[in-house]
Amino acid sequence: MGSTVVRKSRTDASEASSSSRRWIAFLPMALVIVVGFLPACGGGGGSTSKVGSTLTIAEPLSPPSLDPATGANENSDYFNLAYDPLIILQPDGTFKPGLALKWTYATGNKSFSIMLRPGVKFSDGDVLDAAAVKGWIQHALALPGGRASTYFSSLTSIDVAGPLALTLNFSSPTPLLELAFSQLLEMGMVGGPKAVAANSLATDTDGAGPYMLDKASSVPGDTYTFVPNPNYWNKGGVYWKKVVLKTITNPNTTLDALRTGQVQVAVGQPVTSVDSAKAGGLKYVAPLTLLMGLSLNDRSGTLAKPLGDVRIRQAINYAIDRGAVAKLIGAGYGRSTAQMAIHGDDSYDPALDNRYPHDVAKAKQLLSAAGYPNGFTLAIDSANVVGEDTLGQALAGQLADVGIKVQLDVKNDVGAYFQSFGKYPAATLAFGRLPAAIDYQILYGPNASLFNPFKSTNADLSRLYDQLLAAPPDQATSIARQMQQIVVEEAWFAPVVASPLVDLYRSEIAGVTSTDFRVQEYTTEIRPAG
Amino acid sequence: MFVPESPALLRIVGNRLLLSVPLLLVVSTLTFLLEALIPGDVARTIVGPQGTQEQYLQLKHSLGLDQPLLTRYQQWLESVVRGDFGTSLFNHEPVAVLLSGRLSVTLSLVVGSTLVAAIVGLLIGIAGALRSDIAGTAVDALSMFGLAIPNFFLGLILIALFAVAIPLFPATGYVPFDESPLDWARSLVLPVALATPGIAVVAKQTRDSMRVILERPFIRTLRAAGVPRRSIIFKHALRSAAAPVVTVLGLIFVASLGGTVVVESVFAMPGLGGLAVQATTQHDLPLIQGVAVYFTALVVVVNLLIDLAYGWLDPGVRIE
Amino acid sequence: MSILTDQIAIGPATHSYESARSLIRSPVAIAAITFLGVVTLVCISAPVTAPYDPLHQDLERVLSSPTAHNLLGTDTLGRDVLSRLFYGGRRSLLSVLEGVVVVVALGVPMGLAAGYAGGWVDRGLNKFAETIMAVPALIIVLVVLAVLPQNEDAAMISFGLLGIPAILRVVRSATLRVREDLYVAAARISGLSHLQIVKRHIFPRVWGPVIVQASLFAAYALLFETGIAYLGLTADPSTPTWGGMVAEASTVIQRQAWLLVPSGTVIASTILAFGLLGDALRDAVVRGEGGSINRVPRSVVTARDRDADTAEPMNGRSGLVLRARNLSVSTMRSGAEIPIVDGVSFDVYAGETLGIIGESGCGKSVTALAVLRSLPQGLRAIAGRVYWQGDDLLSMTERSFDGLRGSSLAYVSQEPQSSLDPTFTVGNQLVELIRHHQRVSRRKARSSAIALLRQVELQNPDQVARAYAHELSGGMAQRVAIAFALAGRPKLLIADEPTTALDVTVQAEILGLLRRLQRETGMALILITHNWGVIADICDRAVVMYAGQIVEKSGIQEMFDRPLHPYTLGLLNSHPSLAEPGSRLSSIPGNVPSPGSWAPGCRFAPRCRFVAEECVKTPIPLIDIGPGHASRCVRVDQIFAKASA
Amino acid sequence: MSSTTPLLIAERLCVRYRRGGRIINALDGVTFEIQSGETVGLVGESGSGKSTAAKAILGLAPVHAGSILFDGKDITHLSFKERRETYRQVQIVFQDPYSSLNPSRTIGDTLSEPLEAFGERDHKRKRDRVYEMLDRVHLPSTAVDRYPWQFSGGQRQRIAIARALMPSPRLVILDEAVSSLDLSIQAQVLNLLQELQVTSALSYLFISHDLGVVRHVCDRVVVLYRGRVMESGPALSVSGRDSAHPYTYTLNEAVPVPNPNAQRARRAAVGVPLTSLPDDTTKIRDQQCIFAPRCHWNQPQCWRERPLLRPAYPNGLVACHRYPEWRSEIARPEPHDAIADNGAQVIRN
Repeated sequence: MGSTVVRKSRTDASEASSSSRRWIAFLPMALVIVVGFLPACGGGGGSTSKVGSTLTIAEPLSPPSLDPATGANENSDYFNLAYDPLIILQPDGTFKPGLALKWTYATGNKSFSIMLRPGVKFSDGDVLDAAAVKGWIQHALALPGGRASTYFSSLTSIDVAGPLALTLNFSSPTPLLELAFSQLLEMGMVGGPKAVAANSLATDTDGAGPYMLDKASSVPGDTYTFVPNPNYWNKGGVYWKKVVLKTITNPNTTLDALRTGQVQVAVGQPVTSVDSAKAGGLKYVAPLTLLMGLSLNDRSGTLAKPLGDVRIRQAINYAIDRGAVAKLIGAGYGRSTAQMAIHGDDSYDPALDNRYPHDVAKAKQLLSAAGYPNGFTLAIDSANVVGEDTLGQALAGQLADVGIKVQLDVKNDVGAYFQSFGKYPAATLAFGRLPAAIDYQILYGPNASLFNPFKSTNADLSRLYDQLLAAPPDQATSIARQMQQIVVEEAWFAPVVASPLVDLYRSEIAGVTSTDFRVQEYTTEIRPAG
Repeated sequence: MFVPESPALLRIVGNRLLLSVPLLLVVSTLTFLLEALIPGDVARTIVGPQGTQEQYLQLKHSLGLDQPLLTRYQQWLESVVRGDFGTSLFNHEPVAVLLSGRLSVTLSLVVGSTLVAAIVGLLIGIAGALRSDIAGTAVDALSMFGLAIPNFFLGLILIALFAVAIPLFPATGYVPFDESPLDWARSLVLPVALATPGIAVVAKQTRDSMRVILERPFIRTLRAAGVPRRSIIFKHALRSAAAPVVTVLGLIFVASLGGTVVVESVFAMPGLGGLAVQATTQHDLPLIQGVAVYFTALVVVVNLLIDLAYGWLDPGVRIE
Repeated sequence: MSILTDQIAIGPATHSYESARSLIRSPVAIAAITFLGVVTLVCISAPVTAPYDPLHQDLERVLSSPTAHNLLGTDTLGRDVLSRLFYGGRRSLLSVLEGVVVVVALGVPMGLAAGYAGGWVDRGLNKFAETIMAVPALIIVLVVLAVLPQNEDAAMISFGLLGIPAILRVVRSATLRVREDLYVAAARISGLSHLQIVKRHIFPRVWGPVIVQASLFAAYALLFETGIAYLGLTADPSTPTWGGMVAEASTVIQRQAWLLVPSGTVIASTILAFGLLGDALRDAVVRGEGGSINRVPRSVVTARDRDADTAEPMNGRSGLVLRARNLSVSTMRSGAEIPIVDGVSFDVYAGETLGIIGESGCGKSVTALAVLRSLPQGLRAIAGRVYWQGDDLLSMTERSFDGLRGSSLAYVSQEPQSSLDPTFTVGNQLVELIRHHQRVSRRKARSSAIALLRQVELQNPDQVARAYAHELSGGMAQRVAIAFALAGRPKLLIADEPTTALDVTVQAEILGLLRRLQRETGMALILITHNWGVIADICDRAVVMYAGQIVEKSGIQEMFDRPLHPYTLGLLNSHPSLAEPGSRLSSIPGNVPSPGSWAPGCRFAPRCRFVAEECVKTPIPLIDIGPGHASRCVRVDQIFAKASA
Repeated sequence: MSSTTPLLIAERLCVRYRRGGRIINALDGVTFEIQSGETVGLVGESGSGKSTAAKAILGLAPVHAGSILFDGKDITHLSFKERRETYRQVQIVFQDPYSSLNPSRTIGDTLSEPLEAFGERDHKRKRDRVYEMLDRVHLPSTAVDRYPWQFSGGQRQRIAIARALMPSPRLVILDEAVSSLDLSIQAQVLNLLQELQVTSALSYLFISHDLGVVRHVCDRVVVLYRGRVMESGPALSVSGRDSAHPYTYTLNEAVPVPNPNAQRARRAAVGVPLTSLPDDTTKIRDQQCIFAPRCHWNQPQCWRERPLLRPAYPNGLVACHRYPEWRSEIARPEPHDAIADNGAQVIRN
């Protein structure tokens, strides 16, 4: 598992959303719920503290592109250092002004206006103004393979009301724009107009963030060195003279680098490194980033006839001993789960947790009821990343106890795993924790082209989804929970464990925070301790 | 006294370079065709799971992956002939920049381990050839032991001992020479220590060929003519025994070119080996082609050096 | 005959057929074979021998150290490591086998074809090998594994293909070596087809190196399998492999270091076994080819048993240069001390040439090398003294004897070409010698080198000085060798069969040169040969050797006119130039006895037509018969009174 | 010698090798005959082409021009099948006893190999033939199951001779067959060869550089120098004092006689400059006597015109423009102290 093969540590859309033509103004609802519901936590630190010399962060993989417009949040560290977002998402889930001072939704979430912070310059000296932001959004939409098209699919026009004011108009309601413009989804990380015109952002940086790329002392694909941005508007936010992002794919090597002080922080590390890190006197943060389990895609039984019967899918859920697998995969830091959500997600329903207790007899009874008393053979697509293959082997062992003979096909390359996703009745899954609306878009909705290859649909689900988009924030949570109940009842998945992707750091470092509401640490918050 | 017959050397160089042109062509074609058969492509990897089918097709088109294979190969060939290796599909960096950036790492590793293997191997080999049986069997044991341990196994142990337990050397990373020669050297000590199999092979070959040479009649003639033992061993015998050792060094260089991928992974060093693995799993075709051509060029250069060494070492050798 | 044939006559030359037997005796090979046998057996019978099902998971006992339940502990999924080692062995050994089979099945025939056919076939296959060598193996394997993910067979087969050049080269050079042997040509002339010749004569002599390469390749194949498993390229969950287990262990090294031990040791020891087997085989094959393995010919003078040799002072005619007394040399063969030179005594005077004549195996060359203290390994001077200006050469310290090398004693050998270092020019070596003897500047040494080359009558010394050994004709090379010998202005030159390898006209010139040099420098000359013409042409006195002893010593003309030993008489009578053309040559019956099988009494008795019973009882001394003439025969008076000279 | 058609006729035989871009004429128009039952000697120094002639007869050398007739049939260029037929009639014994027998096969296998090659399947008949041949070469029948390493040089050469006689050939080529044997063993093998010649009606082509042996064994002798025939005729006249070609004379004089006083006297008398073989870079034109560069009695004509073989003395041929006048110009020795060598040899490289 600790192979040098490129590992998408934060695979499967940890916080992203997928495009949908029918994106209806739902975003503000979800947002309000999130804000309202949460107890207020301590505000983010803005206090100036000691400026350290060099911060070296070990990254599990190197970025295909340095341009935040791609929206590739699994490379967020590379963007956060050079680009401040319009809106900053705080650890407690609330938002605070970034490059934008104020922002408001018009009625029905069909337009969104922003008031920019004055006196902000890009690292190449250009001034940040409304025209620059407009150009930036158009650049994001035009970028081939970029994810902007999912957030602004129904964007019709952008009006520049003044030097620092602009309004976005949409044909259908587009909630969650604060989230889109936050450091989470990178749309708000505006790049300088000259760089946008020169199309050089893929390999160099020109942002309004605390640091900028020092190309001379960087080795593409291995070491990216950032130095303080002279034109930065918030001098207090610069904690380091130099920040180096170093790609180390081998977890053991990462641990050794941390212990010897060559590296101060390591992000996206496998949970199996925690015990050794603690033994080595290192600190860790283990947010439950990944929901892992089986995705029983072939719900209509086209490839594997038995999966067409809900009783079989439920039998599979009963056959799994979630506690044991969680202990194995989560190495003591994971949490078993029977639903595709965890405390902190809007669609999380505590009642569903013990819907499928480990009950081999019940599983066998359901199997024979569905006409497969002595089980059947089930082919499962898998990849040897983030422990999916170990999960697959563990589940194969348990399903064998109820007669289901698993053929686990482990690919050593993530691309091949996605490519063959539709050719298997089931697959091991490691999926991010997302609001229900985005789950519907990417995971189990009819348009989820990748994760729902057989286009399974459910009338109630679609009805609830439409309500969710239109529902005000306070009702959104109960709608989301009803959607989760249907998914769990229909046993479209066999969730097993919420497994953490661990950030490890030395004792002389502070600011590596992760909560259930903002799972990913914010690179610019990392500063010398004390 | 020694006058190299220059025409012969030019002929050797000419032959070798002439051979390298078809070689590079064969290698690049071979990797291109094999690569084309690989399922999945770079666009799918970049777009990742969240990418919708439309975004995937949009990227695929912009990267020109939907063109027929032959035209893509032809375009690549034309650009290579002009010296432009194209840009990596994955991170848009020019391939040439990517490769040259990492060449110094791989060269330091490979040349370093070959040199270590040569020097240490020669000394042990000569000692084994001269001393009695005990040293001889010691050389055998060392050589077998050196080969027996998989290098990443040894690497992990070395790191645990000399980087973590006793922080003598850096556990990972590579410091470019121009930055600081001392750190450059320190960062190479452990990785180059993985050259033990090379040392073993050179020692074995040296011992075997020295023993054969020392039985040759001209050794007895020189000995009887009064030439001191030291000069007989280190000047005359070693020179004749050197040719097969040079061949073995060539093999070690080529083998360690392949071996660096594991060393680079264990020590997290940005070398060509790691890049090759990364490029293959990301289906980054221009980068794979670039690495393949670089590797082949390195091998051709090494073979050229071996031919020249032959010409110098054993003038009697007529290269057909 | 040259030292080599002497040696061959001494011990029977083994050959590759015998190497198989000698292989069995080497302990290393036995250990390696038994280990590999046990491992293979255990793995094949895994379903019976393995305690558990390798895939059975026990999530309670994850990464446990060795316990009674799991003798070698469990892995990341709680599976029993011991059973996985057994089952894993099947896949790993199969992979190794696939690699070896591919490399042998393709490499060997190609090597045979390249070596035997030669010409364009050879060149074509060489180019093919070079191309494979140049192809970046890593890229090819990665790409193959990408095309056929998790397919270990494909990976091993491509690894086998990439291994072909090495075995092709080995087989080709072995075939070339065998093809030079005359019995291949003889087989051709006996009417065998090329295919039959390769099958019957070439392949049996080539399987030795092939096995060596195959076992070494097996070691590399196992290393390769572990490497690709470590890179995660062949992580097939359903079939455990040794490589996979080590790779898995290396990822959890921080949590359970023990997991690395079982699979690591099994792989390391199997590779060690393959490697040691290969080495033991290589030594056996080399020994089989007759090439004996020995070390620097350091002159070995051990504590000699001081027998009561006659400590004769250096009296006798003035100008005595060297006096050998009771010189004996022996070798150890299977524990027994076998004498080769047995109590040889002779004197050499300044300006005089002493001839030592005898057939192969009589010990003449060994005697010379004993005097020069450069006996080959395995031969020891066990008795006797060699006086040189009052000192005994044999018991002198190595350092003081080095002082004499080249400056007092000099040596010229039989093979002119191979007595010069092929990698340095003639001038380079000569200058080195002169500067060693005369401590002069390089420029001065160079001019005296040219003078020396002119002194040995080489027409264009400057051109010869720049030449390498392989560029000289036989005659010129021998002249250069003589120049080497003269560099230290020696007082005694020992020439061992100096003209045997030369054409008759060149021989005449070299003998003429030696005579002139002796006249000019007054140095003494010992000339060793089997050619009576050469003895007659250049020697003043001669000794005839037979079975390690001097059987006759006499002035040169008297040796021919009045031979006083039946062996000398027999030899002269069987010389074609002295016989009636076309008549039946009177030949000495029987064969020259090899050392260790010498008769107790007179060693020539078994072949002598004058033998009587007093010849066979006791060892025969060398009896003086008149001035400077002695013979080791008790019946001299009876035989030579009657027989015509 | 019977005057019937000769067993083997070599007619203007040319063999050419290409080595490193240069063409080397190993044989340049060699003509000689072998009558059946006769022993013809082929004599010359190294590089004279005597072994190449043997190879040419056996089809192992690239014949460029000229022809070889065996028993009237042209065997110069044959397919492998036809070539096998001649191998039934023509066999060879090589010089080095240690390399001409396969060390890993028993003597029985080696001897029966030629029979098997020529189609003899019957095991018993093969066995008998092997025993009979071993007896004829005076070796014990127990030799059948032993290996070459268990025999001395002389015994191995006998085995090689036995192998050559297995297909009962009519011509046996002896390529330096006794040169590497010791004197006493050489005498035994020569006697054996004479004995076999009579009992099996063999003709021999005896190739050697040892004039003494050739004079003793051969009926007629052909002297080769750098691929061309210098002289050929009865053994006694060619190897005697009155040889017709300067090169033959030089060879005869260069061989040391096994008698000190006689040898010393001869050395004094010879008065002929012995020059060793010049390195082969000197350009040899086709139309010149090839021995001219070393001949003491050469005239301008020798450099312009290639001398052809012409009658010199009964049954003798010579290729020299200046025969017989060169013989009268042999410098007579000045009266000298016979003992002191008068350094008559002017030695030039």
